[in-house]
Amino acid sequence: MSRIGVFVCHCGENISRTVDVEKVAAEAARIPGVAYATDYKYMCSDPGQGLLKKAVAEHKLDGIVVAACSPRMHEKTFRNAAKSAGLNPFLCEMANIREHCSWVHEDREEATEKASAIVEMMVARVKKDRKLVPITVPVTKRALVIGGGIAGIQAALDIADAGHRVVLVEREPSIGGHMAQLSETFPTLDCSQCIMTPKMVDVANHPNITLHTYSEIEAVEGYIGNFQITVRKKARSVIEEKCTGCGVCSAKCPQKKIPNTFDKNLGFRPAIYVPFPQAVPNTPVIDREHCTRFINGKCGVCQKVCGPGAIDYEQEDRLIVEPVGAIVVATGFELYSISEKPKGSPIKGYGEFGHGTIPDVIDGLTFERLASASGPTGGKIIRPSDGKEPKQVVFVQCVGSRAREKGISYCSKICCMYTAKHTMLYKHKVHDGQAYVFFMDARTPGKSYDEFWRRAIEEEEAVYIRGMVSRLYQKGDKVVVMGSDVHVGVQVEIEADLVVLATAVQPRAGADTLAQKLGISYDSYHFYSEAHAKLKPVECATAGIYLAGACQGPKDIPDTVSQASAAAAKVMTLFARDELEREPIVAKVNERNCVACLYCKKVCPYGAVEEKEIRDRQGNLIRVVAYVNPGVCGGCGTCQASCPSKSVELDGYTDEQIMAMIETL
Amino acid sequence: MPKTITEQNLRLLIDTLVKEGTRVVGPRAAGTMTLYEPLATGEELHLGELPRRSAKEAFFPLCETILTYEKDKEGVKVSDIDPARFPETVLIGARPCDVAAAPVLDAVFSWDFKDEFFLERRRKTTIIGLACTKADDACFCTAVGLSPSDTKGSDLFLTPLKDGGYRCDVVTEKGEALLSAHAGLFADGTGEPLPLAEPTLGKLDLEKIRNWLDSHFEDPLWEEIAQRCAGCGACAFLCPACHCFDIVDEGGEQKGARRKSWDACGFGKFTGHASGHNPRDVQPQRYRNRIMHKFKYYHDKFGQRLCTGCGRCIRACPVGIDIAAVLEEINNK
Amino acid sequence: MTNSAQTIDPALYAAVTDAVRAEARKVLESGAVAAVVGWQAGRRAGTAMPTIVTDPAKAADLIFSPACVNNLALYLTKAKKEVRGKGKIAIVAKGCDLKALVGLMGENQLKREELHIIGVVCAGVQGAAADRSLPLSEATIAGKCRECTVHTPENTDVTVGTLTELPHFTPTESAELARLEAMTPAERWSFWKEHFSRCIRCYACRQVCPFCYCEQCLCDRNRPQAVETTPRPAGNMAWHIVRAMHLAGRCAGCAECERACPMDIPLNLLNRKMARELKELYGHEAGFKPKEKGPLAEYREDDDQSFIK
Amino acid sequence: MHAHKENHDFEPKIIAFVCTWCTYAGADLAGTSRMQYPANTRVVKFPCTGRIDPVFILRAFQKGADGVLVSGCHPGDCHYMAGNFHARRRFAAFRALLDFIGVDLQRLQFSWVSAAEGGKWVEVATELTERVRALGPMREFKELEAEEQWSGVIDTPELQEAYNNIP
Repeated sequence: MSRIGVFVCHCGENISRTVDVEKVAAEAARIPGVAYATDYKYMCSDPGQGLLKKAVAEHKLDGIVVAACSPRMHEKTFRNAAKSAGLNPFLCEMANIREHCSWVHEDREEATEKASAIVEMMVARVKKDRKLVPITVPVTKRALVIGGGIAGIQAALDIADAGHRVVLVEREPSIGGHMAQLSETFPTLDCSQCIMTPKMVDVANHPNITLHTYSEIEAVEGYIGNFQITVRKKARSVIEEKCTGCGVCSAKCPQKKIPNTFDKNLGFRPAIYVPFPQAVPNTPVIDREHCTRFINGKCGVCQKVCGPGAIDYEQEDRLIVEPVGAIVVATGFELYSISEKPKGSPIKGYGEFGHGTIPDVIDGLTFERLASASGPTGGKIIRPSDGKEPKQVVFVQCVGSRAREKGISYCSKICCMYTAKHTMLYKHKVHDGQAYVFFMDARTPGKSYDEFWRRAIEEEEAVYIRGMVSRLYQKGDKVVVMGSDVHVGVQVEIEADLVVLATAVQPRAGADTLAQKLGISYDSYHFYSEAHAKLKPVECATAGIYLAGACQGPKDIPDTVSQASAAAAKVMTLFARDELEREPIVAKVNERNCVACLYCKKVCPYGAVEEKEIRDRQGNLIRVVAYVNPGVCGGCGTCQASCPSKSVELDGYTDEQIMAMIETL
Repeated sequence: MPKTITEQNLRLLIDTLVKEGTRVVGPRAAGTMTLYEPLATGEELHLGELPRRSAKEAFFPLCETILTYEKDKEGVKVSDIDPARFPETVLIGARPCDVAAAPVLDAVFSWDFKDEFFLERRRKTTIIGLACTKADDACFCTAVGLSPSDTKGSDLFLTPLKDGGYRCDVVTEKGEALLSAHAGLFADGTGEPLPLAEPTLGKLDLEKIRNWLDSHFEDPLWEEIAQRCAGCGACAFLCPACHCFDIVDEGGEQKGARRKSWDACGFGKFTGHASGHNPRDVQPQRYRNRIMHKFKYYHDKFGQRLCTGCGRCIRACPVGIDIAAVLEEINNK
Repeated sequence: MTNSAQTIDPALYAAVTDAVRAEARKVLESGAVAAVVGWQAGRRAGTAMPTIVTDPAKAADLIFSPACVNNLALYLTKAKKEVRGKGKIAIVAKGCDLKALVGLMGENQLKREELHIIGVVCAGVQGAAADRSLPLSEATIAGKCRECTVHTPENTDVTVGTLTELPHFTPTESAELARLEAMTPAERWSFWKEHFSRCIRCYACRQVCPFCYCEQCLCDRNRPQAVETTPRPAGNMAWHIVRAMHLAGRCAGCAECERACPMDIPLNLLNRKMARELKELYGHEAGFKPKEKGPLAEYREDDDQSFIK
Repeated sequence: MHAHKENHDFEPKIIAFVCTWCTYAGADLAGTSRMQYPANTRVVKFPCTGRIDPVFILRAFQKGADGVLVSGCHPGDCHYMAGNFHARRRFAAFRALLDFIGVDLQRLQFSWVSAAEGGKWVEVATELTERVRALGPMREFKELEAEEQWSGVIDTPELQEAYNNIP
C-alpha cells in the first residue's frame, strides 16, 4: 500500500477561518494509503517545508499531498521541498483548498466537507503518480524583443549588453515608440527626444542587435529555450543596405500632402518618408497607399533621384525565420479614441464630447506634439482649427479611464502626471494663458510626483477643478466646457480655446492576435497577463515569454524601463544556462499497442508526432508506429484524447491519474 | 405410469411455482428473439422457437459476483457470496440440445476443484426438458449422437402431443419430487406425440473425428477454415457446452467486486500472458483449440463431447464458419 | 431507378459471379496479386462466407449473391495481419465495403497502390432474419440496402456487373432514427437500456468492424479500466457509448456491427446518428475519398459552439 | 455579505474538468476575489481541454456525478494553440451521442472561462449546480450500476438495499 503524507495548511487564517483544517487532516488520515496527516499554520514557510521534509524521512512517505493554496501559487515550492527530501518532485501534489474552497465558501461545514473531498481526490491521484525526470533541452541564447518603444529598446540593450544576440522587431518604420513623440517628461521636464534618441542610436549600432523595423510577428512555434519565430518584413520599397539616408527622395517626392501620423496628423509628410528626423533606421519607406507610383504607376521620381539606386518598387514582404530562446513582449499602448466605436466594441466613444468632430478638442499625445520642439509647430502651442494661440485651455482627466459605462474601469495611471506636466508646458509657452484641469482625484504616487503636481497648481497657477465634464460643444470659435465643481457644488462653464483630453491608455489594437500567436493569456481589455500579479509581474504563464511596459498595463516611463530591465534580467537568467530543464509533461507512445492510425499526428498543434519504423535485427520493416518528439511536444494531451486505443499517454496526466480522481466521487 | 399435462396446466404449474418463490426460467419472447429468462407468469412461456442463447445461463450465469471487497484503514474486508443464497430454480421448456449439455458440464466443474458456484446452482435447478419438433438447416443434434427426444440431463421430460398438451416422463427423482408436489396438474395416460424434428446432417463418426484430431494438430485445414474468423465470442457465448470463464475485479481501489463472466477461446487475449506472450497468437490456432477441446481434449478427460448439435454457433457466426461443415469435412477425410 | 417488379433479379448476381471469377483468375494467374479476398458459398443453401483465394484454380469457388453480406475490408486491417502478409491483395468490394477501404486509406492503414479492387455492382444483400430461399424483396432486403447510394462502386481497379432497375424500398433505418429522435431522453434511455442490457459482450460488433483494428482495445484495458469488461448493464452501456464515439466520423455505415450482433442490438442506428450529426455540423461524409483528417481530427475556427457557454 | 446556508434536500455532485491555463486560473481568480458559489463542484485539472477524453465524462456519470462541467480557454486563447478547437468538435459530437442515448444534456455544461473571468466561473458553477439540484439526482447510471443480468442475480438483501439507497 502507498505511504502518502497529507499536509493541511491553515494559510494563517485564510484557510482555517472557513475550513476545519484539523478535521480535514483527521479525515485524510483515514484514507487507505495515507501514512501520515497533519495540519500546520504556514506550510510554505521554512518550518512548514521542514515539517514536510522531516515527515518524508520519518514516515517513509512515497507521495505527498499539500492541501493549501492553488498549485499555480506553490506547486513548485512544495515539489522542490519534496525533492530535497529525496522524493521525486512529481510525487507531490497540491489540493487547492484555498482559492477553490475556503475563499469561495462561507459555510464552515460545507467548506470542510469539500476540502476533505478535494484532499481525497488528490490522494487518489498521487497514488497513481509516476516518477518523472525533467527533460533537458538546449537553450538558444538569442532573444526576441517585440516592440521598439522605450520598453523594447531598454530590454534589447540590456540583453545585448550582457553579450547575447537580440532580434528586435518593430511594426513601424522606426523604433522609438510613443516616447519619441513626447515633448518633455515628468517629473523632471527633461526633453524626451534628448534622452530617447541616444538609446535608439545605441540599438542601431549594437553589434548584438538585429533590428527589423516595419516588420511584424507572423508565427511563433516552439517553447522556452527553443522558439522558432517568423518575422514578416513588410516591403519598404527601399533597399536598406543601399540607402544612405540622404533624404533626397523625400524632398523630391511630388506627393506632399499626406497627414503625418507621427505628428498626430497635425502636419504633412511625403509618400516616401522617414517618420521623424531622428528615426532609426534613417531609411525611408514608401507609403504604398498614398504613393502615385503605386496608385496609377505614373510617378517614379524617387527612383530617378536616388543616387545609390535604393528604391525598389517591386520589393515584396519577406519572411524571416529566427531561432530564439526567449521572448520579451513590449508592444506598448495606444490611446482611447472618443470617436464613435464600431458596433460590438465593448469600448464606447464620447457623443457628449462630439465624437471627435470638434477640431480644438485634442488628446494628450497631440498636445505633446504641439509642445515638442521637434514637432510640427516647432514647439509653439497653437490650436489645430485656426493656428491661433489658445489663451484658455481646459484639460480633462479620466476620459475613458475609470468609466465603467464607457467600457473601461481601470485607471490609466499616467494621466494625472502628464496633465500636470501639460499645464506647466503650456504656462511656460503661453505666459498669459490659463490652464484649467477637471479631475476626479489626483493620483501621484511616485518619487517626486506629488511635488510636481503641487508645483503645477501652486507655482504654475493651473486651476484644478474637482469634477466631471458633462459636455463639450463648439460655440463660435470657442469650445464650451460644461462641468461641475463638486468642491463648491456649482455647475461650471468655461469657454475654452483648446480642450485637451487625457484619454485612457489601452493595449495596441491586435494585441489579442499576437497573444494567440505567442500562446500567452490576456485580460478582457487585452492587456497581457503576468504569471502572478505580485511575485511574477514580468513573466507570462507561458515559459520563456516575458512582459515589459504598457502592454501589460498602463505604466509611465520609469516603471516601463524598470520592467524592461527586469524582463531582460529574466532572459539573462535563462541564458545563463546551456541547458534547460523543462517539466516532463510530454506525451509518450506505447509502441506495442500503437497501430499508427496517426490521429495523434493529425491533431498535434506542435507537429511533435512523427512516424517511426520498427525493424527487426535484419533491418526488415516490422511496422510503423507514432513517435512523439519530447523536445517539441507542448504537453497539451490532445493526442491522447484522440487516440482510439490510448496508445499515447501524457505524463503527469495519465488516464490512470484522472480515472483515480473521478473514482473518488 | 406415464402422465400428461395440458397446455393450460403447464402454465398453471409455472404460476404455482413462481408463487411458491421458485425462480422459473423458460423460453420467453424478448424483442426480436426468444431467450431463456425468468418467467413472471405461465403466460410468458414462449415455446415456438429455439431461444437465441442456450439454457446454460440458468446454472452458469453470464456474469456473477463471487466476492466483494472494501478497503479501509484497517485493511481489506472481503465478503464472499454465499451459494446458499442461489435461488431454487425450475428450468422449463428447455430443448434436449440445451439440456444434454448440463451433465457434460458437471464433469468439468466437479472433477478436481469443486466449483460451488456452478454445482450449487445445478443442485438447485430442476430441469423440465421438451422434445424438439422443429429443426432448421443449422441443427445437427442427430449427427453428434443426440436426438430431438433425448432426455439426457432432464429431470422431467415433456413431449408435445398431437392433440395438444404434453406427455410428461419422469427421468430422475428430482423430477419425481417436482411432479408429485404438483400432482394435481398432471393426469394419467398418454397420447400421440407430434412428429420429432429431423435435422438433415448425416450421422458423424465422432470416434473417427477424434482420431483424426489426435494426429492433426498441425494441418492446413485450421488455416483454411479460420483465416476468416473475426475473433469474436458469439459462438462460445451461445453454445450450451462452452464453459470458459474469466474472473475480473471491477470497481475502484477502495471497493469493488470480483466477478466471473463468460469468456471465449476465439478472443485474441484469451491466452494472453501477463508477459505479453500469447501462445495462441493467430486465429487458426484459436479455432483449432476450439475444435480440439470440444471433440478431443474433453473426451480424453471426461469421455464426453462439448457439442450437442444445437447449431447456434452456425447461425450466429458473423463470417459463416460452420462447425457442422468442419466436422463433416474431417469425417469424410 | 424503380420498377414495377417487387423483387431483384438474381441474374444480376450470377453475372457478377462470373465476372469476379474471371477477374480473380486473371490477377492470380498473372501474379499481379498474391491473394483474392472474396466470398464463397457456405454449406447451407443460400449462405456465403468470406474466403481468401490464392490458387487460380480456386477462383471458381468465388461467388456473389445476396448472401454476400460481409464487409471484406476487415481482412485488410491490422487485426488480420496474416492476410496482408501474403503480398498484394485483390479484394472484392461492394459500394458500402469500398467506403471502409477508403476510410482505412485515410487512416494510414492501407495504400491504394497495394490493392487491386474488384468492385461489384450490388443491388442489395439479405437482411439478418430473411428467408434465404426467397429473392431479395421488401421482405428480405437488409436495412442498409434500402437507402443505398453506392450500388456501383467507384475508383476501383475494375467494376463488374450492370445495375438493373431496382424496386423502391421503404427506408427503415432512417425511419427508426426519426422515431428515436422524436422520443424524450427518458424514452431513448429506456430503449437503449433494454437493448444494451441484453448485450453479452461477445464483441462481434467490434471484431467485424473494419475500423476496430486497434491492437489493444480501450475496453480491454484494465489499468485504468475505462469500461467494465463484464457483461453487466453498466459496462454494456459504457462499451456501446465508447464504441459509437470511437467510430464517429470514421464509420462508413456498412452496418456489419448490427448484422453480426447475436442479440439484435440496432447498433447501426448509433453510427448513423453520429454520421448525420457530423455531416450537419462539419459537412463530413465518410468513405467517399481518402481524407487526411477526419472531422474529429481537424477543426475550423468558426465551428459551431452554440452549446458552449 | 454573509450568505446563509440554505438547506436543500439534495446536494448534487458536480465534477468540473478544466484546463489549467484558463478556467483553473479563472476559478483561482474567483477565490482571490472572494466570490461565493455553491460548494458542490470538484475540479479536475487538465493541461488543456484537448486532453479531456469523452470517456472521463461518461466515467464521471457512472461514478456518481449528477452534473459535469467541461471548461477551457476561449477560442483562440488556447495555450497550446488548438487544443480547445479539437475539444470543441469532440464534445459537440459526444453530447449529440449522449443525447441520443437518452442522457439529459442539462446535466452536461460546456463553457469557456478565461483566467480573467472569475465572475464567469462563479456564474457557470452556480448555474449548473442549481439546475442539477432542481433536476434531482442522476439516477440513470446509478441504477444501471446496481443492475445485474438475470442469471447473476442472487438473493442478497444488501444489494437490494444498495439499490434502494439510490436517491
